Amino acid sequence: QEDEVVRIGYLPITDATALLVAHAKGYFEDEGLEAERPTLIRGWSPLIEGFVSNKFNLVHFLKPIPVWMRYNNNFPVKIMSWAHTNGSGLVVGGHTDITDFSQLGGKQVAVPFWYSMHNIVLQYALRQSGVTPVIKAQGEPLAPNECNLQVMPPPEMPPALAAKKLDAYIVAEPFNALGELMAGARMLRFTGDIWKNHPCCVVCMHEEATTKKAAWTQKVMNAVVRGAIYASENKMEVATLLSKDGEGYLPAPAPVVQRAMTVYQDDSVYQDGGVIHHQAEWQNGRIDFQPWPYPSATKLIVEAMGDTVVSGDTTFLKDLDPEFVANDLVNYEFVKNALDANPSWVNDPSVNPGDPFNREEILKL
Amino acid sequence: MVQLKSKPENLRAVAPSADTGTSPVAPRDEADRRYVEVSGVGHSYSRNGPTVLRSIDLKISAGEIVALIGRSGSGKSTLLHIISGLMKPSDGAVRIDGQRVEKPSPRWVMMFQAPSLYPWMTVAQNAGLGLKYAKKTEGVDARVKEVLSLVDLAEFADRNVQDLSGGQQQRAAFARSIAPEPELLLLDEPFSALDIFTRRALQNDVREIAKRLGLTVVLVTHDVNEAVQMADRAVLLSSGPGRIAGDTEINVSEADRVSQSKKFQMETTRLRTLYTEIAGLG
Amino acid sequence: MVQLKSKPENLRAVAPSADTGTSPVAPRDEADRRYVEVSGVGHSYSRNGPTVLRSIDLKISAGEIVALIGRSGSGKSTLLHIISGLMKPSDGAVRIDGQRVEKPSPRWVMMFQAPSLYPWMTVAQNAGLGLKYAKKTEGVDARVKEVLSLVDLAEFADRNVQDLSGGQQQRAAFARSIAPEPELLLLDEPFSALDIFTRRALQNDVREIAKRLGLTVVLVTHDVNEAVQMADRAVLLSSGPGRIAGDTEINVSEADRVSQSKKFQMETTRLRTLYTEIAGLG
Amino acid sequence: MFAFSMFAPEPALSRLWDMLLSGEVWEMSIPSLYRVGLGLVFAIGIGVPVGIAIGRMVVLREVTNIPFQFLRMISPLSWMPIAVMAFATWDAAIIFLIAVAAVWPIMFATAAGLRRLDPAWLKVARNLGASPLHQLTTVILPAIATDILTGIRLALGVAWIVLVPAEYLGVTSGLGYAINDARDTLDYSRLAATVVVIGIIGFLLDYICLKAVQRLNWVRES
Amino acid sequence: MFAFSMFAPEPALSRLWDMLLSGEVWEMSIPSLYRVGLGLVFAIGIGVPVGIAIGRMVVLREVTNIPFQFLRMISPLSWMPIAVMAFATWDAAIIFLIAVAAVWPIMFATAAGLRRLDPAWLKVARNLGASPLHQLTTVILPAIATDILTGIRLALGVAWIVLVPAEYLGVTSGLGYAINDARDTLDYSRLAATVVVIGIIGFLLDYICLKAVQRLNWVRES
Ligand SMILES: Nc1ncnc2c1ncn2[C@@H]1O[C@H](COP(=O)(O)OP(=O)(O)OP(=O)(O)O)[C@@H](O)[C@H]1O
Ligand SMILES: Nc1ncnc2c1ncn2[C@@H]1O[C@H](COP(=O)(O)OP(=O)(O)OP(=O)(O)O)[C@@H](O)[C@H]1O
Ligand SMILES: [Mg+2]
Ligand SMILES: [Mg+2]
Repeated sequence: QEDEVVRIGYLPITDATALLVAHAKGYFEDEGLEAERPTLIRGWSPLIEGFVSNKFNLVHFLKPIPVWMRYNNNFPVKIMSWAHTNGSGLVVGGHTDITDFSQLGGKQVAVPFWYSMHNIVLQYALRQSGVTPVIKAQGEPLAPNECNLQVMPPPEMPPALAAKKLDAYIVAEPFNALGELMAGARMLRFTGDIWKNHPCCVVCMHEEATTKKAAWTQKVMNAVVRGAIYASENKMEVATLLSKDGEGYLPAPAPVVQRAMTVYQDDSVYQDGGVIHHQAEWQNGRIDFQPWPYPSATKLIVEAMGDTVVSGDTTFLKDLDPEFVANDLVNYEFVKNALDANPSWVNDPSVNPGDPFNREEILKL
Repeated sequence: MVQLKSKPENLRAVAPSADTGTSPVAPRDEADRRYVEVSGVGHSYSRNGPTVLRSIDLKISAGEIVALIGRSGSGKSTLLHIISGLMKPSDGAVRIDGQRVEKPSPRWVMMFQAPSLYPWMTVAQNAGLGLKYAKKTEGVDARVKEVLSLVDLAEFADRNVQDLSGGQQQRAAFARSIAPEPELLLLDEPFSALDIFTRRALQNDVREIAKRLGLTVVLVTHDVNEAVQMADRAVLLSSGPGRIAGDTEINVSEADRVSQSKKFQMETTRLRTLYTEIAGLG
Repeated sequence: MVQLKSKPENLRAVAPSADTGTSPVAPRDEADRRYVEVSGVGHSYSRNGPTVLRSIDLKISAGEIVALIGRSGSGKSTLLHIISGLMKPSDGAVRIDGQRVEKPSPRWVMMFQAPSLYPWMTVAQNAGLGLKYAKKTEGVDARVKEVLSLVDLAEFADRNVQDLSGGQQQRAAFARSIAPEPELLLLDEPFSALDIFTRRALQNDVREIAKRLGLTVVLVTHDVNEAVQMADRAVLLSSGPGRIAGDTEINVSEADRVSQSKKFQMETTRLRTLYTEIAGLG
Repeated sequence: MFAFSMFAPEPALSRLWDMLLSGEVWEMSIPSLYRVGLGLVFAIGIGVPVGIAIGRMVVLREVTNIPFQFLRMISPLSWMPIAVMAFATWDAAIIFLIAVAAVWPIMFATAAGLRRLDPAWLKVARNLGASPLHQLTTVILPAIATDILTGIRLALGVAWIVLVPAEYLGVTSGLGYAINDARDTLDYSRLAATVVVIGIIGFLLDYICLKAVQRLNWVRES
Repeated sequence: MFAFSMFAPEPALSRLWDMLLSGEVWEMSIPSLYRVGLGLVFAIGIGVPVGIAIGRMVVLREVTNIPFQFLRMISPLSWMPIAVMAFATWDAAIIFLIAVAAVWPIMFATAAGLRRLDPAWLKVARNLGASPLHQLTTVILPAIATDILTGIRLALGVAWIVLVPAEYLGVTSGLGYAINDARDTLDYSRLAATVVVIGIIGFLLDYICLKAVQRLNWVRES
């Protein structure tokens, strides 16, 4: 049982970078583990189903998904580390003249998943701008201060935006980059410019692995942490490596992935468009890789989920204590060991080298 | 056409007309004009296919009942289709009432060997179909009732045609054919599937109805008995490329047609002998 | 069963047996035992449906050809199905060669009114089917050739059955029926769709073949001519709930069966009179 | 297995009961029925006339065979981006996808029915003086009604297959949406309950077709 | 409009040409053909015997009608979670989804064919001493071969419909995968080229079926 093969499931988005780099660079083999080539899945639902049915033992999920799995569905999932930070954005259609969240009133906006950081950040920004997020059926009238949300598979978003069926969408890369390059979309704001160094995707494993296969799990986490650090230090190279023109983990071509991972504060369009507000102060990138799962962020997400409009039954959230979740859902042991073994992780711009394991959550429009 | 006496030796041997492809239509004498005129009709189903009919000349007077006798494959059905306008002949032409036949018309109605009733309709709906097509609105119900009574099916008017016996179906098809008051009735072996008693009764009925209404009838059959029972004249088709090989009157009084009389038997025997000879020749 | 002289007044009136539901099967005398014994057969298609057959008693000797005559709906086909074992009678029983019939067997083969050839097979494949089912491997080809020659279809062996004329199809079906060498042949109006010449030829052929091979034959027909042409004995079924209303020998010499002889005509007339009487009564 | 045991009959049925009581079942069913219904209306409106045309005209059948077979085989889901671009509303795009998938069984069943039509029936009608319109209404349509309905029954099955991925597209109502939503929220008892609702509605629609077949069917079963 | 003009024939065809030259067309087609083929094999293996059984036995037909119609109407895509759970490999799950969708047209066409079977044919066979196996092989199967093939043709269409969403699941090859991939990257010329490939393959498969129908068909067209 100790020599179980590492089976990774992932979605074709840059969120999976740490896992993919760990595989591409042979870090699992370095740890003496056997790893299958990661399996590409097209949607969160089949990824969850594949994880639950044990087809995968190492996956990345949007951060709120494991909250749901563990507390609504009682599935023993554990967050092992963060997969990356930042790395998402909200783009608006070229047909609109939206320059500010307050102008999203009366508009249609797509989110990739109800239980996503994207939805939380979007709704925070809307509320801050005096817009009420709602979920209404098509054709139902919208008040001028209401913004209608809908879930949409990311590949559908750029064509829908181009066809003017959407006014904006918020999603992970590379769909922002694709929208910008191929569907005439304009970047409104990066999520990492609203919530400083927010977590997006997290690395998850079965709880059983942490209790019954500790040694194996430690090796896996060592490899994942190394992957994250390598990605943090070599974004351009990693983008090429993951793209269709490299190892082909992602179907997107190299220029798209490169844009999604590197083009940020230096881009003149972003500067002129006033897209980036806080970079000078926060020092973050378009996407960053640091694995430590700050408990403060977990607590904030659990708190925010309570105020976030989603469809479905959310009653279980009412009894959920953020403090408890931060301790119960996340396993800190293995990632901590791995980070201690790889101290260069503190060099990521999103880490405070002075107090790398603690931080204060900052949300600011 | 000279009316012949009803003796075997009086069979008028019909000389095949010269096989010139299209037979020239001679200028017709008004006095000699008949109700149906088939002139020089020849047919083959495909361009280079075998000839099925060759040089058919046939004239039928109004009100006459003509039996068309011939073996299987001699082209009887083909000829009937051509007369009805459902099929165009390769050669020659058909005129009805002086008018060239180009397409089917409710004035000359053909009744196929199988009843071909519409199974999704009642008996009355089937019978009234020709009137519906003619966009008649008045008196339709009365006419349907009338023709159904004529074939003794009045009480079955609202039945689905599939709930009729074979004989009743044949009669319903006959009612459907005569409802639009056609002038000419083309019957293709209409009673072949019936047992002898039902058959005998229908043969009598149809002859009686046709005579009463003054209909012209062409009856295709391979049953000599049926021809004698029903027709005023018998036309015999030879096999091979079908040709008219004989044309003879049937001289049996109305009374004799019904019973198993001597006269009837004689006439049957005479016709069967003719038929056998021609079949042997054909 | 006493053989009666062939005169109308000699028709043995068959008293309907007491209608006691199930007719008790009397202890049978070995000497009186016949090849086919139908005893007290009655039938209705559904539990409370009308009775179709009532108290049929019929004995047939080996090698005998029996014509079963009756109007449409008199139950002829039903009786044949029961004898063949394809249908179970509501009452009574059938024994063939002393053995009670419970299911169909290749020893007694029925030929249906329609040829029902398998259109996805050649003539030879159709004809050899019974041998295939019997898992014969040797001599199959020879036997198929033999039966096809018998019905004059040897040269059509490799044709698809759909490319045959109606008469040829009937003959192929007949070949298929006799290929497994059955002892008893049950023919249900086998020639009804044929023209008179083809029909006459087949009637003679079948009688000749049956006599040559010593087959027992039951022939269902409503054509008196056909019965006289082919059968040794005629059994007449009355309509309504079918019952045996008459049973008479047909006394025509082999030579007379072929020609239009006086004797043949007399016999036909006699039988028709009987039939008409029964039909009138039925 | 954790959440997935919710597929078991007991939680699914109790969930279904809740959804029935809250009226949610109607809320989710009506938009889907509207989309499937309209998609089928278009499929019938195109499939039946074209089916009759290619059934009657051999030339047309041969000319159209290649493009039709070609189009038929393309998953409507690959049309999705085109549908999204081409139609003004999401509903229209979904209805288009359903119609594109459902038109083929209807067209083919209609054409097949026409080829089985007894030619004598048309001859009789022409003989009695029927105009082409008369032939259509009194002979062709009644004769092939059950074939058309068989096509519609198959099309119904195909329409439901397409509905689920089609309602991924920007709508927030309907059964397909409910399924996708339930999967997204790991709510498997709701998923199973929705599957049951789809099954029941599909069955009822099929039952209506079957009743119509029985009404219009003039073939006596032996 | 930006990338979406790539659906136009010109870029699509030139892209197709590239894909042909690079051999990519075969790489993507073969796995899908394998999955569709295996799915159809299962669908035929289940659909034909069950279709024969329900066509022959009225009782069975009536007993199974409700559950079968019910199952038929459920989009195979709602089975996805169950398929993912139940099958060890992704390929098996995909094949299951295809088979589940394709089995119904085959089953129904088989049953319908059997109901049209001339009862006299079976009587003749029994009369000549055919065992049940003989009746199956010499009468039933040849008689309904074209009906089964018609069902398979319809099933083929349905299988392709399901293939695209089914190849959402963890495989990295195949035409559905290529379509999803192209959609993920907004590479619409590639999408259009793949659609053309699917159309051609579907057409060829259908053509094979049609040839088989013509071979096995013993009905003379008028
Ligand atoms: N549609 C067709 N195509 C080609 N040949 C045909 C067609 N219909 C009939 N024939 C051929 O034309 C000839 C005449 O056929 P027709 O049906 O007119 O004969 P018939 O005298 O009516 O015979 P029967 O008494 O069997 O009905 C036959 O040899 C037949 O094979
Ligand atoms: N399957 C059936 N179900 C119910 N009744 C039937 C069935 N088959 C035949 N009958 C009825 O049984 C009676 C006898 O039918 P049968 O077919 O034996 O007559 P037949 O003498 O062969 O007539 P024909 O000369 O028309 O073939 C008829 O009244 C018929 O309506
Ligand atoms: Mg004819
Ligand atoms: Mg009968």
